[in-house]
Amino acid sequence: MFAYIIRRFFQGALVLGIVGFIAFSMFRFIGDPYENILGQDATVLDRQALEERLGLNKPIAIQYLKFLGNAMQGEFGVSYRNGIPVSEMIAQRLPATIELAIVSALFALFLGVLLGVYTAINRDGFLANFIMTTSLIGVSLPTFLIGILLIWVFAVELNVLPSFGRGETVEIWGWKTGLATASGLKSIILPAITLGLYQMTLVMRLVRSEMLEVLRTDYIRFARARGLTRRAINFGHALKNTLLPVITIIGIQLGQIIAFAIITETVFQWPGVGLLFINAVNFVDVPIMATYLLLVGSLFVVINLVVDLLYVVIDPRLRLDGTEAR
Amino acid sequence: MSDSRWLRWWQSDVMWSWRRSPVAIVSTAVFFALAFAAIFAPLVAPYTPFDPSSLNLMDGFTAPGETGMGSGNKYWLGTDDQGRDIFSAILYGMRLSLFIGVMAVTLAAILGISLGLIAGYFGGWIDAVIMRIADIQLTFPSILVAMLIFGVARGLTPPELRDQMAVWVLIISIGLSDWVQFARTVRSSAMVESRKEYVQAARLIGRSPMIILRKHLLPNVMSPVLVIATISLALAIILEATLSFLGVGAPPTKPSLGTLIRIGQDFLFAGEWWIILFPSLTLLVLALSVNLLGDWLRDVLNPKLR
Amino acid sequence: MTTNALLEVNNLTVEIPTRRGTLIPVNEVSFNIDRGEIVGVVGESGAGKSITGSAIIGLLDPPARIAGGSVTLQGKLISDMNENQLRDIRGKRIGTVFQDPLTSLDPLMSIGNQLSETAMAHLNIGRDQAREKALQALIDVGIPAAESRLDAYPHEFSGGMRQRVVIALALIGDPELIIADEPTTALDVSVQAQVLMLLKRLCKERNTGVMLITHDMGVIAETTDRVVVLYAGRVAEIGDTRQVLTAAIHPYTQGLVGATPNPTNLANSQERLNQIPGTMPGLLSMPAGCPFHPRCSEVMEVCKTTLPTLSQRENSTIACHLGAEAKT
Amino acid sequence: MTRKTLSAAVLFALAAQGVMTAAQAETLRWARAGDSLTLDPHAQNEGPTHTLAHQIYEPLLHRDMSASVIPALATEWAPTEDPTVWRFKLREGVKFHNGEDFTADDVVFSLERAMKPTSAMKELLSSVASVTKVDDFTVDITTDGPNPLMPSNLTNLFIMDSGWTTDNDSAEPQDIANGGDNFAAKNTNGTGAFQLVSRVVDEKTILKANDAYWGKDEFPLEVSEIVFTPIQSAATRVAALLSGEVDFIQDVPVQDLARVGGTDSLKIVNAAQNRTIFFGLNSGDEDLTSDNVEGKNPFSDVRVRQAMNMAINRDAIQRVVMRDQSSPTGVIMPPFVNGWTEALDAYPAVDVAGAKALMAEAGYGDGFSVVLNCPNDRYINDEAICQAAVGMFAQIGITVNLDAKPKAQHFPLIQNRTTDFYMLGWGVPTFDSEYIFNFLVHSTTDELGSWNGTRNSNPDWDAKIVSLASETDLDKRNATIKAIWDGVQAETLYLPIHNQVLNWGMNKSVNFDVQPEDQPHFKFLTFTK
Repeated sequence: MFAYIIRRFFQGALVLGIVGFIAFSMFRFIGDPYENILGQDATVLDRQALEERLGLNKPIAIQYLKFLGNAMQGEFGVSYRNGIPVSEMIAQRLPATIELAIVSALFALFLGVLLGVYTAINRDGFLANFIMTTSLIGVSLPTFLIGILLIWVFAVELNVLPSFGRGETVEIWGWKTGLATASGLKSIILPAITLGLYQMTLVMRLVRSEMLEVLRTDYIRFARARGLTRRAINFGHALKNTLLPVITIIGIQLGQIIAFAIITETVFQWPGVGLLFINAVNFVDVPIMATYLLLVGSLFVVINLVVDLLYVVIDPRLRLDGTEAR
Repeated sequence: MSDSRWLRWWQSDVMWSWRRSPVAIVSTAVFFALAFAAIFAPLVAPYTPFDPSSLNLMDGFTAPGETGMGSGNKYWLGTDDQGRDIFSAILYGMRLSLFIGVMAVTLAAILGISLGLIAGYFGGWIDAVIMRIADIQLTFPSILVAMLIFGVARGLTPPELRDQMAVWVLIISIGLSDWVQFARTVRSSAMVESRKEYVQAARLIGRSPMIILRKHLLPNVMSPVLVIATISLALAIILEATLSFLGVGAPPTKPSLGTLIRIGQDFLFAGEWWIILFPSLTLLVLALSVNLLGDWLRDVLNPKLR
Repeated sequence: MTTNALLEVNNLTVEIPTRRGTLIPVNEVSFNIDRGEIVGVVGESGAGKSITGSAIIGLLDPPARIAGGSVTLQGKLISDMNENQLRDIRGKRIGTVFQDPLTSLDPLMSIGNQLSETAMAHLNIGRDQAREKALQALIDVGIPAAESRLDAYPHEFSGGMRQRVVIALALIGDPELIIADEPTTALDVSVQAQVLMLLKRLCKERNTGVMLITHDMGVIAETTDRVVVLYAGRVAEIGDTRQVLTAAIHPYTQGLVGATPNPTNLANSQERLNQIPGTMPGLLSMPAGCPFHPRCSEVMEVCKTTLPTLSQRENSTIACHLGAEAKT
Repeated sequence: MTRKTLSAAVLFALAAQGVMTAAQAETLRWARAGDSLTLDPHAQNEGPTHTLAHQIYEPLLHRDMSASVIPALATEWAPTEDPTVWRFKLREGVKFHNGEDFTADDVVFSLERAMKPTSAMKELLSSVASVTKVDDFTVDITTDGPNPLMPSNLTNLFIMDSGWTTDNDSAEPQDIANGGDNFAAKNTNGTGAFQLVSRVVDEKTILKANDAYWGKDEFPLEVSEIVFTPIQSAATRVAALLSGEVDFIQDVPVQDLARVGGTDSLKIVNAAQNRTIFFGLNSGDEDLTSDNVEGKNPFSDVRVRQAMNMAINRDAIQRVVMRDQSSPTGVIMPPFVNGWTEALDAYPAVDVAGAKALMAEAGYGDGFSVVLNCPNDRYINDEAICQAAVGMFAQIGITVNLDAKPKAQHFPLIQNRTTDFYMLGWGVPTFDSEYIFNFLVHSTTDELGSWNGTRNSNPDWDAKIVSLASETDLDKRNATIKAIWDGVQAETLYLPIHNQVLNWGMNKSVNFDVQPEDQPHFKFLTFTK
């Protein structure tokens, strides 16, 4: 087991290294930061001097190795945009994104599983069909439009929920949270729905179809034949078996949630790393971009690993030979 | 198609189930109506929204059903900020969105099916390598992939080709982020299939793997592929719209549905609701009809679920 | 027919509406089972054996439904019960054993929990007692080191052991009747006999009636007291096992017996096994008259036009013109 | 988080719920698209950064809400008999936020700091030879040559406390380019009307009124607290104003002006901005890379440039794209700038037939195609203007392929001279034509012409432009300026479009004028009670 974790870890690190290099070589094509740093008054000489100082005239591979070397020591450089160390900026922004991602994922998971189970059990019911059809509307519109429509309805027209930001935050054990205050909780509602809606639909439909398959299995028939209550069958047996594939999807979707947070955070001015990344792209703030991609990449690797381990926890069949399972 | 084949097709299980499902009939009708209008946009559309010289700026922001101030033309669904007829722009935009979607899904399907078949048939280290790449691809979110590819392509293509470039970059980046689903499904089907006696027999008599893959394995994986392709098509159209919000979509001189919506959202609070409403509705109806078709197909082609 | 039978199945008919027409996989089937009696239900695949079993405990998969007839358990009509009422029948009064022990058990729940949840569902006992009961059930079906196996998961058992667990699950509510649907088909030949003997022993000990569904005349011969032969959804013959095996009247039963290397059929053992020619008709292409007539070696004109009715003959009840004609 | 920010946050939350309380009337919740990049006042030469700095720090003199130069930390200034020396009398009795007295030493220290290599403000002081203290409240600035415009270069040069800055190891400006970080980038100690309470970059900055401010009686100073939130998305920013979550926003999209202005509790205030939008064309090269004409450069023919100038329907752009929030112009210079005349500002009438004739005359009767590079996140409706222009050029046979992208990718094209046809906007912080000539008209050298993407080189103009820096006779100087402009206009060096109009959206209770440089000074703001 331990060897398995180690092996996955190194695979992950290798992947990260490659992804990082590809990303890094792409940065040179998305513009250069000189105008942003120097302002419109700069002369040609100023620009050359800056290029030299930033090392942007060196080959990509050299720049990348330098970045990696520093990154190994926890040194991610300093933002071109405002001179603040990247690690500090990311650390400051990460809690906001993590809170948003987790709340969105929980929203997607709970509502998705709930509706999925409901629509599976009442397969041909009117309400179930209605839910199935309307849920498709949520995935037939792009995220940014949903966000803007929510702002329009709930902030501008109804004036009941905030249109931007995290609201009031407090620091609990060094973690700046918006989940402990009323305004913070109010602020997270619209962004979390915007971000989680797609995943909610996905989870719901997946749960439904998996559940329908599970409900047709012999062991569910056998459970019925044993005279178990509907409740025990649906939740004790069917749901647990249904969730197995759902966990994989959730793992992948958590990655998607973090990536799509870029859009949600832009729409709602949510002060997380996604917004930081978009700003960095606009400013060609290479250290921030590189660190963000590295961070997101590591998150994906960790999530993947956690999902694999979770599989082993839930599925007893994998416990003995977990290393061979996947 | 001869009469008997036509009849057999009409009486097949799939078509029987289609005739019995009002949802399937309506969504097919809507989808084909939209696709038809899109394909024949140059014939259907009253104006030529992609030709900048035909636009009259003074017609800008004409409300639905009004006549433009500059040209005196009547615009049933109004015009956008450039005086572009929304109705025509939607037709042309949908044409572009569908093209991008279909091409991206085709790319994803070709890539996914080939790699999935190879992985499933040969197994061993080839399988391991392909599936590991798939894992990596799966964890890397599509919008980041698209942003990076777009950035590079932008730097590499000559400026006069950028308009076309945007479309192909979208196709490639959406296609690249979507092949894994195909590969995974095809692989598992191929694994099951390749263990069956007839494939083993074909192997034993020394038929080349290419022929076995194409003749024996491919036909057996087509129905799940069809389901995935349908759902991916809706996904690709939506993804294209999302990317246009991040500025990596189709250019505003030749807007896709997504770009139209991105432009339109600027005017949502201004009261020029038609610029965002009609393209959004079209996108919604298009994606919804494709999604509903996909749903129905999955129910029909997945015998386990019936 | 005895009126104080444990289970009475009367003219049971099951319909499946499909786009090509309504299928009738079970057509006016009648038989009964007494306490402690093991009744075999035999026939080729598609004869309607399993569907009959499912219909009795109300587990037909939609769109299949009971279209006619009745099922009574100890004089109480159960075929029109709703799902809630059936829940008190299933597991508690009628236990079930399915064909494949591999898929019958929830892979994610320990067998101890599966046993005790079933016990708790029917016996009005607490968790600890249920666990006791589960342990006892495992011991009863002969699982070695039962105590240590309570927390094991299905995949940790061999096929034979798993089917023992399934039998334990079927018996834990102390039912009056067990419906065993091909309980040994999926097992190795070497353990088939053990499992059958176990089932037989336990039922005899507890005076439990058994409906044993199988296509294997060997199993019938070894285990059952009486046998019901189904063909194309209809009863072809009902009789004492010994009677049927040694002196089958219905040509189909004869064919079945003849096709089986059977220890009780030693008289024929020196001969070549007889295959019944042809296959059972599809449910949509049911021939007129006796459904067996296209394959029947002794087909007569009347067979092609008139459906034979069940009639008592010697120790059997059969549906065949042959015997009837012979009589007149 | 300190208790102060916590209570501020509570206040903010209350405010967000739209509860009107007396105390809250003095809090101003302010939003704009971008955040200040650093609190170090010399580390960035950039609008939003200066805006925040202006509330906390003060220059010797600054531009008020109507952009006229008024005294700040200097009370009087004048050139001495030596034309290369300017003398500044300093305000007495001014204290920094930490209680230190403001003296001539701070001025010398701050200006010298702003001239250090890591400073982003050094260009504005490039002509300064030395800064010397005469007495505690008098400072002399000596320039290389006579510099008649010295005062207007000083309006964004903030004065820091020499003691506080040196004690906190911030004597060198924050070296942003090299990833430098210093105390002054995160902490402040100015003389301004507001002082910093808390700040989270890109999230929220809270300022409170400086009770010891020297100008307490001179300025209204009604705002007791400022809560500044950058909101990037235009729609969200407008939504925040519409829903009453903020009181004041800069950068109101033109299409939302009507909605904001039509809302009962809100109003729009506007004024002409110090920024001209125009197209630049590569007229200097032998051949263009992005056109379809082999071996020739169509832009090198002045008739083509004139034809294009005549094809642009500036009124339509103003009316439809800008919703009247622009003033069309025929010169790349806003009206505030020294050298501007109505004659220069006049723009040609749209004349498609005449333009086509000119094109034919130049030998391009069948037209040609070319790529137009355009930013999409820099100027007001930049991309829409370019799109509209594409249609207008199409009418005279020029097929324009539009390539719009974010400013970070657009500006390098101009600076690396890899675009033949581009949009650019130019503001003139010194309010003098020389600034425009230096960057946009002088041929590209190491020091000058860094934004001149036309590749045009005119030795005559270059000589005249260089002479402006040291010409002390204002009449003569103005004559030279006029001569240069006449040349630029005759050549149609650029295709001007319009001057931008600034729009600020605010709560009706707020009385505030728009500042032409987009620099609100909140000490001028009053509330209607």
